[in-house]
Amino acid sequence: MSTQQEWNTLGQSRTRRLERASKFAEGKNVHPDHIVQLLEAVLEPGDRLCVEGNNQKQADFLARAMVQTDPQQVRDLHLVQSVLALPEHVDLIERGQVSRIDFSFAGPQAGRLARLVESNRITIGAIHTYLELFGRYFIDLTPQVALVAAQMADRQGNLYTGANTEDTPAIVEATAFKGGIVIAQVNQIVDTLPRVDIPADWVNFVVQAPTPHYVEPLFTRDPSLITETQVLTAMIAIKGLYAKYGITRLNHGIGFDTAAIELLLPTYATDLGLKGKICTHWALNPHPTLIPAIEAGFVKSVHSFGSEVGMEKYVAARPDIFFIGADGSMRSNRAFSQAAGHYACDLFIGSTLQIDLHGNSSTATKDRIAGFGGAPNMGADARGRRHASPAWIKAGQEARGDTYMPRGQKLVAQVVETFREHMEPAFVEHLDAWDLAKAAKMILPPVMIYSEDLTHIITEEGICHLLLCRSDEEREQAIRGVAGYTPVGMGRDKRAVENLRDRGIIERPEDLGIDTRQANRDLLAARSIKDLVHASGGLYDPPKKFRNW
Amino acid sequence: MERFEITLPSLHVSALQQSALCGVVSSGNLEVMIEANSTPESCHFEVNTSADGFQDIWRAVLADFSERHKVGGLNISINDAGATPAVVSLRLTQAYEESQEGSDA
Amino acid sequence: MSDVKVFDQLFGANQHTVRVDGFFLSGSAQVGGQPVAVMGTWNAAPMDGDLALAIAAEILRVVEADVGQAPRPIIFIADTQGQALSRHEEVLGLNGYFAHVARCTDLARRSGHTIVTLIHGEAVSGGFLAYGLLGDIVCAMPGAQVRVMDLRAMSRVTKIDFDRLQSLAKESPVFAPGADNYWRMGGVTTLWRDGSEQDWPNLLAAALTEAINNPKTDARHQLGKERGGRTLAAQIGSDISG
Amino acid sequence: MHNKRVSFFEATARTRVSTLVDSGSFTEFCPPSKRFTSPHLARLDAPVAFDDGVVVGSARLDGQPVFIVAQEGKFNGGAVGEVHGAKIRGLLDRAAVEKPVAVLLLVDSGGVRLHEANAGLIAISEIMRALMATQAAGVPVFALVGGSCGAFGGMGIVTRLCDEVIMSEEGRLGLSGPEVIETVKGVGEFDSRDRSLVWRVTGGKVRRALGEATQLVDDDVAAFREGAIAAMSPVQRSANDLATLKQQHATLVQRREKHAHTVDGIEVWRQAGFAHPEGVAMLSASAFNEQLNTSVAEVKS
Repeated sequence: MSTQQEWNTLGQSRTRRLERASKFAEGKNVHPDHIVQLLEAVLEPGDRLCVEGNNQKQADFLARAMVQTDPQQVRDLHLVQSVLALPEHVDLIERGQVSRIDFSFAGPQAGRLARLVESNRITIGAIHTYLELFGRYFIDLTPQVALVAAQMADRQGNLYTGANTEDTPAIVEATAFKGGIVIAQVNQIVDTLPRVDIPADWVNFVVQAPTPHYVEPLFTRDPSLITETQVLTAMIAIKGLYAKYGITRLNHGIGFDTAAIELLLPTYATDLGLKGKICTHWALNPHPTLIPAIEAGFVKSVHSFGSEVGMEKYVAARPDIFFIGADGSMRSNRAFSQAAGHYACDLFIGSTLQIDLHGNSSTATKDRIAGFGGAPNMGADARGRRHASPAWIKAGQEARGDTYMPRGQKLVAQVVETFREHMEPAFVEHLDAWDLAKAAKMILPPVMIYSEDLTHIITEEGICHLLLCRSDEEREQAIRGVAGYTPVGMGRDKRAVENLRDRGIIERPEDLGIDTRQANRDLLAARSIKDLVHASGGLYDPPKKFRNW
Repeated sequence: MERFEITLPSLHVSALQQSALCGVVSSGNLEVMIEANSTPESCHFEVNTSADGFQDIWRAVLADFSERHKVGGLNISINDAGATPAVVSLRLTQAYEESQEGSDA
Repeated sequence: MSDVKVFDQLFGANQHTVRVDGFFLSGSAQVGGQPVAVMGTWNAAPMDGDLALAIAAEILRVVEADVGQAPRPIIFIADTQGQALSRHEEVLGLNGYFAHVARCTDLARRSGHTIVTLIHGEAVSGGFLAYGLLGDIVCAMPGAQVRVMDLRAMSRVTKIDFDRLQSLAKESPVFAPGADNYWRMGGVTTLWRDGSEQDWPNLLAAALTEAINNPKTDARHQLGKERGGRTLAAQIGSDISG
Repeated sequence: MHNKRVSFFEATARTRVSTLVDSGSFTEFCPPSKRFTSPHLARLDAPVAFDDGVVVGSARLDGQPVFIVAQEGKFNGGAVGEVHGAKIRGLLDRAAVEKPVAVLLLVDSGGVRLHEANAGLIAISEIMRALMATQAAGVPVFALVGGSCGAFGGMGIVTRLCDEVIMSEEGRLGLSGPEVIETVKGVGEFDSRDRSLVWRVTGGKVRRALGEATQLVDDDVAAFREGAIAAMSPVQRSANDLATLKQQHATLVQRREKHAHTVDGIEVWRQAGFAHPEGVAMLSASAFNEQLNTSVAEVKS
């Protein structure tokens, strides 16, 4: 043996970095004024860096510190993080400090990112789902440095992430156990934490940020903005989907369409005698619009990806429903809740911007690289699922017929109004995702939910049971048959559509016994944010921008 | 703004109890006014819309409505501020129902 | 024209006691040999609660002083850029202060005081509504600007193209700034032409006589109809009130 | 079954009218079938409404004859144009002659309609004169404010001319909208996106605590109805005479002294005697009224 194999280069790298950083810290404690120097000391060119940012909690102070680092020194970084949410994330690219990114969602920065890609200033490795990206943290995209956010730290460096635990455990575990450096910004340093969410020996540095980290109230939907059409589609969903399959375990996407369903549970669904029979177990953030259903006793359990601003006190006061620690506050966990949504739920229902004639749906629009988040995991059949439930088995039988090997199927539904604002049709022959893929040189068009996974489409015109279709032609006519007055809808073969209706593959509101005149906002269990506050017994404390009192 | 009139055949309305006005002219919404006219076998529509270029869709929506309801003998006037067909259909139905009810309903 | 000169020109030098105090002015004078009370705003005043109270106090003072004797006519001088814009004024309910001025004006009218408004400089929305626009007769002096909002801002708020607004403003008096537009719509009774300075005392005396002789009812919609600037208001009003 | 509350905030002007007055008693003047739409909006290529955004007519309230005006806040922000304004003015003129027990003014307006700004400004001035003439004829006018546009601009002034102002906490009353102040004076003066602040500055609870609103009711048309009925019960209304106006003047002077630096409703509530002014925004209307009455009683004693 000529050379001795070195088995701990990662550990040595970490030691090297910690030594360089030590002069900017007192033990683990970093003064906010020294954070930029510390980052410069820790980071090396070519590092994979995760600046914790998902669609809710943001390590915003550390992101601001990053854009103050010297671009000559801190460069050639590879960003690996859930969401490009803050302007600083994209500033890093513009400053030439980041050359490659792997992420899952870029909502607020989607336009800027698209321009940078088109001008060849950044290479996108891939756009993932959350679970995919977390998975790759443990395979080939492990961060060398992770900048995370927590509510509090104690003197030893234990972290309390509380209700907004979100991505932190996944990021820190991957980084800390593979020779990386974990730096946490905290709102407060205390002697004793309410509980330990991240143990101190996984954390290298703690800095108390001058201002509390930002949390976006992303899942708050003001009931006053729910339209009559959304009430109608919610009625169709409850009667034509939830009741039909007896769906008890589910996940809802973000949107007014699904908020309307949540607000119809204590009223419409209760009148239909569905309490206890549907919507009992959820993988869902603490949606304020779920409060009335919880209070009505509809809901038995909710596990959350993250928290929601203003819901902390309410959630803590309902420990039978939410996942609450011994300290009395919730713990969320995006990775676990995503896994739960994928494997343990029978239904995903959400909204989209475009659906094509095959049933592929996408939220991609030209000039914006928005990505996916978690919906593709929620909205995909779980091929690895091995436990049965009535809804899953029924869907499987409908989709596959009587096959030799019995198998179930995840129910995946999209609910859309046939036209969006400004008369943009939701049904198209050609998804904008194709054009975006071409412009952004992506290998795959960014499709949120693939045709083969989609089982139902609900519009104001009715519901189509795609899983009952037996040919591509039938499927296309079923989609056209609920596409209303869009060009796709007007292009329907009327006889074929009537035939599908006779066979129950398309159901109109009247076929379901729904009186469209009943579809008005009076049916909502809460019609304003204030109603939600009252429903919560004053425990829900909505963010200022949602208040009108 | 675009303005057009359409007359469509429809079965004679059973009885017009009262003229009716439904909806409000606000973004994405419309108002529908129903009055009696003197042509029992057809319905006359007058549409004022802020969204130009959607006459074909309007025709399709109104044709379906005239087929589904007995609206012969009615004038239906519409002021639209860019409502989607879903909202238009809903509002037409509401106005129709209201015109069929007694004034105290 | 400086403060004093305007009032000298209107009422005759040394024949009046009108004094300007910041944005507020008041005093007494003679018009056509008849004593009048003069009050109002100056220097394109942003009208806040204090200024509103100053005008209201002056109106009440005059009304009280004339109890039991011939009520003096009141000459309102209007020069205001509109209401003061601040959170403080809003919390305190500036609209209520303006309403109070309006109520005092109405009391004066009902107590027999004839009211003539002279617009000097600017007359803009809220500040003008509170008192000036309530005169029995409203005269726009040369150079007077009357408006709710200038066209640029209007274009921004309504999202209507500025050029379009500008060209439509040539055909219609209904939205664009201008004393003549208000004249055509009946909001301004009389326009005093440029170069009429020497004639101001006579114009004012004539306005006062007209105001005294006119019935004390609001005839602005009739005036707007006669002048062709506002034709529907009269028709609809009478359609309802008979 | 479910709550049958009709939210005043959400309801259209027509629904407010039909649910507020005695069932079936409403007769509309100048109804939409007359098609008095705004030619000025049409000329600017803006959508028009058959009633130009305001419903006027006569009705019965608790059996008594009333006149009623309801502005439609969802149409052009309830803004006053030529036709809209003339309908209100005409109704007030008629009220001065026919003398109903009261006129109800359901204000929901940002003020002057910019598309016809000059017509709107003059119309509001005419409404002000007509309103005071109606009051002088012995007919009280009540303002009901609880719509999405509140009562601003000239309609904010008109509202404060009324004998009673009945508000919900959702209702807003002021002169300049927060957006205007922010645009001109900057976000530091007034952050219009801070909705909570907007309501602390202009909302029903501040107006009630200052005594500008005479009643604070729930966001429920039935509650507004009860409020209007209560306001109709015969009381000795002070005439707008010299003594009354001098007294009101003194009150307004006092308010400016007492609130020389106030920029937030919290200070108003503190001075009104609320033990926890920061929590006032979250109080229900009934709890608010109870605490207000208690504190007023304490202040007086």
